[in-house]
Amino acid sequence: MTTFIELLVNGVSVGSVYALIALGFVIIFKATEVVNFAHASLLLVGGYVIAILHEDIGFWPAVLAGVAGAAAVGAAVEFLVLRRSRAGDHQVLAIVTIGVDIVLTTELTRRIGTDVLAMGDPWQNRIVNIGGIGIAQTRIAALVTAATLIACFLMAFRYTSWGISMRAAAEDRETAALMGIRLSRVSMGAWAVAGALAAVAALFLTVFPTPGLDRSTSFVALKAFPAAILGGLDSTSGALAGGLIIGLTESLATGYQNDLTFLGRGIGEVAPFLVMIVILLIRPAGLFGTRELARV
Amino acid sequence: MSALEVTDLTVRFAGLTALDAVGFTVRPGSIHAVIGPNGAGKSTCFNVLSGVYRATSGSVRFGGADLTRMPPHRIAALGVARTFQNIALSRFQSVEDNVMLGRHRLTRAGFVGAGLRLPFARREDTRHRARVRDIARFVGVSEYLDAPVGMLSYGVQKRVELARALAMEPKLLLLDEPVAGMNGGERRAMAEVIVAARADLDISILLVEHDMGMVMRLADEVTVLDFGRRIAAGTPTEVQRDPEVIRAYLGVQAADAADAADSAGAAAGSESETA
Amino acid sequence: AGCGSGKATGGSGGTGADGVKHGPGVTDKTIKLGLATDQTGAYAPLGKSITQAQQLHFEEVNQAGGVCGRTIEPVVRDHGYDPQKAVSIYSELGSDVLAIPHFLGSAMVTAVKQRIESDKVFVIPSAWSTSLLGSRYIQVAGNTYDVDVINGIEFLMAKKLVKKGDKLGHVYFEGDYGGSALRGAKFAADKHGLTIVEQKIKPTDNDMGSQVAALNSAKVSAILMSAGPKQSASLAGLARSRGMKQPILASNSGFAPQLLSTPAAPALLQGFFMVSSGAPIGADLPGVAKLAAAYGKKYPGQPLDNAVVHGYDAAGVVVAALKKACASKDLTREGLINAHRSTTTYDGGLGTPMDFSSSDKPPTRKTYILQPNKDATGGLVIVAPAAESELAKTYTPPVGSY
Amino acid sequence: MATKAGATLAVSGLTVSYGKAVRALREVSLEVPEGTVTAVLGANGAGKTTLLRALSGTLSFHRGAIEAGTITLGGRTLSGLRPAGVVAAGVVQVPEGRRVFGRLTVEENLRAGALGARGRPGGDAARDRVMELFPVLGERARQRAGLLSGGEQQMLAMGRALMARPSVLLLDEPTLGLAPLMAERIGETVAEINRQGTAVLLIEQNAALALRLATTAHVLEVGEVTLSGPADELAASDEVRRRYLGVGDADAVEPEFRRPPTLERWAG
Amino acid sequence: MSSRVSAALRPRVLAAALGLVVMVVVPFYAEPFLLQAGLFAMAAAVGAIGLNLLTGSTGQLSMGHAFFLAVGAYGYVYFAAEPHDELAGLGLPTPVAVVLAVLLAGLAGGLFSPIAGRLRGTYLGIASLALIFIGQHVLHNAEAVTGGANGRDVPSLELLGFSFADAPELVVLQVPFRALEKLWFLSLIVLLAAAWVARGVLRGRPGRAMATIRDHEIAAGVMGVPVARYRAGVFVLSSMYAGLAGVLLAMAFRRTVPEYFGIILSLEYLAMIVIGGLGSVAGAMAGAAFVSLLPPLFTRYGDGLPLIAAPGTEGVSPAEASRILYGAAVVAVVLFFPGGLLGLWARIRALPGARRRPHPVPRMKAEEQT
Ligand SMILES: Nc1ncnc2c1ncn2[C@@H]1O[C@H](COP(=O)(O)OP(=O)(O)OP(=O)(O)O)[C@@H](O)[C@H]1O
Ligand SMILES: Nc1ncnc2c1ncn2[C@@H]1O[C@H](COP(=O)(O)OP(=O)(O)OP(=O)(O)O)[C@@H](O)[C@H]1O
Ligand SMILES: [Mg+2]
Ligand SMILES: [Mg+2]
Repeated sequence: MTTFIELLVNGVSVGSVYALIALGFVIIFKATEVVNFAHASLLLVGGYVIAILHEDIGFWPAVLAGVAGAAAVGAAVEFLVLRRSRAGDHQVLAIVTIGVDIVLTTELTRRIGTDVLAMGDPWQNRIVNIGGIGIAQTRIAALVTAATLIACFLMAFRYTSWGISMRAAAEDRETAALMGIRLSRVSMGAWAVAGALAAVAALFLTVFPTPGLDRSTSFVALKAFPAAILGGLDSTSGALAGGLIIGLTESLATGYQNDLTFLGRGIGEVAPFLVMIVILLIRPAGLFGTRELARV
Repeated sequence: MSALEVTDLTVRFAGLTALDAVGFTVRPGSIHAVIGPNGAGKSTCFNVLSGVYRATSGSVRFGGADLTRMPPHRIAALGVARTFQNIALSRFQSVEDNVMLGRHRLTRAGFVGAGLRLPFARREDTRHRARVRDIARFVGVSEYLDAPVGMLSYGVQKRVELARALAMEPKLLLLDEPVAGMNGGERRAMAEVIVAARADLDISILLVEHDMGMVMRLADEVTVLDFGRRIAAGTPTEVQRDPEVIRAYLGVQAADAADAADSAGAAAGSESETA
Repeated sequence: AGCGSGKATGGSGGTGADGVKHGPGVTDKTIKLGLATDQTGAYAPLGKSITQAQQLHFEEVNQAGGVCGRTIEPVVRDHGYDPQKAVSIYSELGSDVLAIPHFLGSAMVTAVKQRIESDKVFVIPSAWSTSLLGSRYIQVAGNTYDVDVINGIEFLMAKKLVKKGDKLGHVYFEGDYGGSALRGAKFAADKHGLTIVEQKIKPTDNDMGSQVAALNSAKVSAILMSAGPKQSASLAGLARSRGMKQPILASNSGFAPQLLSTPAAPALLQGFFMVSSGAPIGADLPGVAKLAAAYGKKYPGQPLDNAVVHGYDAAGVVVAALKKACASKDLTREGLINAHRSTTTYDGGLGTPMDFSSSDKPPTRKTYILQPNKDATGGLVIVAPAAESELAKTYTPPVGSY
Repeated sequence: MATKAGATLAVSGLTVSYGKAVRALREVSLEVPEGTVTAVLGANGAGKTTLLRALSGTLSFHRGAIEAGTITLGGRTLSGLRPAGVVAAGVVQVPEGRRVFGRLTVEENLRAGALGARGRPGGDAARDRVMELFPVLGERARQRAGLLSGGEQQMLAMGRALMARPSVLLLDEPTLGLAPLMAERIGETVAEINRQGTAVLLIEQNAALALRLATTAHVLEVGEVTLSGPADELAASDEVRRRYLGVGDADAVEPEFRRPPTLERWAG
Repeated sequence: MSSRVSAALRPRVLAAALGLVVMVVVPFYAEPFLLQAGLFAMAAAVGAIGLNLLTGSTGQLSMGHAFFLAVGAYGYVYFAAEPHDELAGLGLPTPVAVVLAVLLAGLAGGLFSPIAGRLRGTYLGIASLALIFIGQHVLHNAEAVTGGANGRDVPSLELLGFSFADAPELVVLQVPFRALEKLWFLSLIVLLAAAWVARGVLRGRPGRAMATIRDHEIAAGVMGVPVARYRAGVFVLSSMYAGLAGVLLAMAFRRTVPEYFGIILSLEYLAMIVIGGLGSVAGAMAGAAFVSLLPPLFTRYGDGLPLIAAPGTEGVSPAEASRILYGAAVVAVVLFFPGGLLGLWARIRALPGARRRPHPVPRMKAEEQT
């Protein structure tokens, strides 16, 4: 039983990091309907800036710098690349982001080289004991951050003009332009925000219990795909739910893999995707996603 | 020839009854108009008839078949074709290909036949393309056959929709605002096409249209909906004088105008013209 | 139309002015060697160290007059850990070079195994899984992972850290690295009446939380770790911070010196061991010390890790074979492999001597037990010298599988 | 002549083409003086929508471009501005075919309409006005716009534009798909906002309505202005009556509108 | 044929004929490296044509294409290989194995079609990502069939007594024909056949139905297209193309390894069809060539690239530079040639003098104007 609770807690703690990454995807998707394959490289940017600056300027300023840096790179990607694309098609733009990702990741991994960069965070490897179950302080911070950010964005998308501009622009660029929405500004804003979120996610991805940022850090971004889609690609609260579900599934399937050997070893990696498929079969637009309209 | 019988049709969406026990019959070979204010449930009715929506209750019968629970393609296979209020064409395909889609149910070439270009598939293609060209000429879009639909103006696209529906060689044709976006002259031309289609092809037509002039001119019978309920039915002249219809739908001016146009007797006045 | 094609005549060999027979990759002046490495993919850190160490080695050989009066010309190609690129690269190297002293990734080598055999190219994979055994042309330069793990478990038993009837946790990567290691662990467990609690992971798993929880509740008395450095760090960090004191024994690739400058360092300094058939770069051997100095000079600021020793040693194995083949005036591919396979005692001065006569066995069964240390060059010190356990002697590694 | 009006929307010598192949407008010149309603009539494909796209700066979404000519508002050049710039100048368009944001709620669509008017006063009043005009929008405020009926969507498109409190309103067939009563209502609305000082460029296939509302009208044929003049004069002309009002002698209709060729029944 | 039509066809026919001549001559001159890369490119082209049918023409995004490639590759090996040691195999004649492998891939596609029929767009794309992970799991765990992480040797094809292996060596015009050269011609023929069939499908009745499903699903249904059945059918067809590509790839590799069939591969296929130009067969082929040839060419001739620092210094290594250039090339092609590489071709053809025929711009997403 304790194992179970322990795995649950662990799942929630990993899931909160997935949720943060997924939120970045969701923001870009909501604002531009583009699946952003370059999110992984934005993560690296944010993490890298924090890692190289924290010794000189201290942790919190470094985090700010990382967030600003990744936001700037995100905005630059929009300005230099996506804006110039004359193909308005979302799938085409998604492929552009693959190209961007290759360029950015190669350059960053070149800079990171063989290093494992520490983040210099204040939480270190402290464990908080809750009812006999240990949970890393970093993960509590991640959960709180994810929940806060997600609540903020939920509000922002619903109630601010910024949110409405983004959603309108995502749906129909031409008509949005007719409403006086500055498309370029909106999508640049979204990319900047996604960059900032990536930096935050990178931070929590690379602190304890992971040793630090290295060239393979970006691979984890892939796990946020099922999280984002399962919650509903256009739903911020879905990102949280999706992240937690993926984290939990993975944790439980891994923890109990010795009881699940009939499925083959290493089912922990596959289980989240199976859960995703099951959920999508029941709700084709994810748990909280908006269903596609069908009326003529 | 078979009649379309709609009985007690009810469609509910969350918190909204779009159709409330509506019933009417389209006699074989007739033109039956459904009119009513915006949001009255006309398109919803079409959506049920063509299988896009599922009725909450009630039934739709066409000939011997019960359409109520059929998926769209099965209904199409029975010879029910429709156009859409909001253009629903394939923007990046040519007009010819769009109209050819209407031939889908009449042709058979599948992945193998088309992929290997089997003789039967090629013969079929040639034959049906010829027919599509005839239909395009009939509707008046033959000059655009090669152009991608997205490049055409709104009015022309509406006509392509009609061509596509006719290409299905339907027994029953559902037209949802076929002349929206056309001017007086163009409307009249469209009306001619519709009348000719009925005469030449011997089909029944169910028509939704806000242009009372059109309705007066074309319809044999009219059903009037308001808030999902049938508020009137009868010949065009009858419903046009119905005070309830005037209140809910026509307004006094329009009623007068249509009246005037009607009593003028000519094939005129497809516009609500005021002095 | 093809008459003028260069292909019509290419590929065959001849005899040089000095009476040395030669084939692909060799001219009167040069010997081309291929380095199929990873510079942009997941294993770039490993690939970089090995490539640079080998380049250093060849430079030294060339400065000393080359081999057989010829200079060695390394051809470096990056496959980015992508099998398709590896095959393309091999298609180039396979027809152009004499041998491939560095072919990173067992999956990559496996992908071209058939061709290596039909082309008769001498290949040293930079991987140590048993699936690479069994080919005359492929030489695993060191101990395979399974034998390392057996020796490691023997060490733990000898140190009384594990006793009969205990449970051993084993966290391992999917694939032949983890598979080989697991096989060794199972063999040892069988002999000692231990139970293995398996946890299979993927290289993308960075958080060992659920593994630690599962192993903790299974009450294992030691944890074997056949994964990457990050996974080791995460596992050690989590285990130690929740008070688990069990020893952790990592395979050859389960540690990197860079970890010692991260917050994971304290955890890695407690009860963490690593098994390796090669000497660590900080070892107190003259050859290794010389290498460390030379490497540090040529590549200042680059990490000095064990891969440097591996790479340099593998280059040495090929150079030794070249010299031997030269002596018998046969620098063809067949001549080279014959020379290599007739070497029963090779000692590059970097640790353990090796016997290359059998392609079905690893050339050595000795394993160093190392431990992280902040002050040592390369971050590792030897806690037990290279030795072959009794148990390892009775073990026959699987050939060509794991 | 352009000096008198403070904010006349003036188009001169406008030539527009899509890609290199299709020239949709040729040397079109017309004016929408401040505070007037100007109607543009024309057959399908004449270039009416293209004209509005040129004005609102959205040609590029259709791979179209202005080849020659200028567009000015009160002397200020509009051509070359991005759509947002045009909106900021007070020129707002109701696009053809409604184009409501289907995934946004009705309420949010209206708010999207107001985005271009940030900084201009009178937002609440505009909203009240829209709700009063189209009560159904208030009833459906929280419903997703894509689920509205065609006519309701048209009302929303109109309401959305009114939220921007434009000084020049470009309408592309505002009564499309509207029931007669509602079409009348739109007509009244156009007249009323015009009285309040908004200039309107009206494209409307309901030519009777258009000519009744407009002071000046232009007829566009195959990309060229062929007829211009006071609306009532045009309404009286035979040509316009026949072609755009659809009244007159049935036999005298244009050749292209002649009775369609017979279509044989399909033999199978 | 009217002169107008033949004028329109001329540049196209000319280009095709020229391309064919080049493709036939290449094996007589090219070194093994280029041949190998070419084999991969041709196999990829077959797979890309298949994905394009699904994603480009029907609007069904799939990120699981690599899975079906794996089914084809491993299926072929399993059907053709003689069982030995712990590895199972059926030892069927190799041509039969090819056919069965393609059918098997189609079956796998059919099994996924309940999901493919329910989900749309990005949702389907990411859901199909699950296939990759499931595939990897199976490839690593079903060792008796797949050989686990080690993979398996691929039996070489033998067609009517003619072997596509290195030995026996065949000499054509004094050029020794080994496996690479033989497979080159095999792949070329298979590719041309695959392209021809796909074109037929796209231009015929199924193609129109597919395009309408992409552009307006409801309209497609109302026009009599059984939408769900069609989507499943296209999924199966596309999987069969992937299976065929997998077989060709397996033959080009001569050994199957699970690492290859990962998510990167799926993304590469998506990149191919977008770079080439969505919805067209020739585009898929152009994109496949671009994506599979550029990286090896950059790697091979990378030393001459700009930006490069000497080894051992802190600059950009040739390998890194080639990767960056590749990424940039992907971006550049998509940015500057909106219709893909094929759009470029169309633009060249649209230069003054050529017949005006508007080029359809393919799109994947349904225009939501309803
Ligand atoms: N899928 C749906 N979900 C919710 N409400 C719907 C849906 N479809 C239609 N409605 C509502 O049902 C009512 C009837 O719509 P319908 O489209 O049938 O009207 P209509 O008579 O065609 O009107 P119009 O003349 O404006 O086209 C409308 O109020 C509409 O908002
Ligand atoms: N995106 C486009 N690409 C190419 N040609 C186009 C495009 N849009 C419109 N056209 C062409 O430009 C001409 C003018 O079209 P436009 O849409 O402006 O006509 P319209 O007067 O608005 O017609 P309608 O009354 O039918 O809406 C037509 O010939 C049309 O085919
Ligand atoms: Mg309607
Ligand atoms: Mg128009």
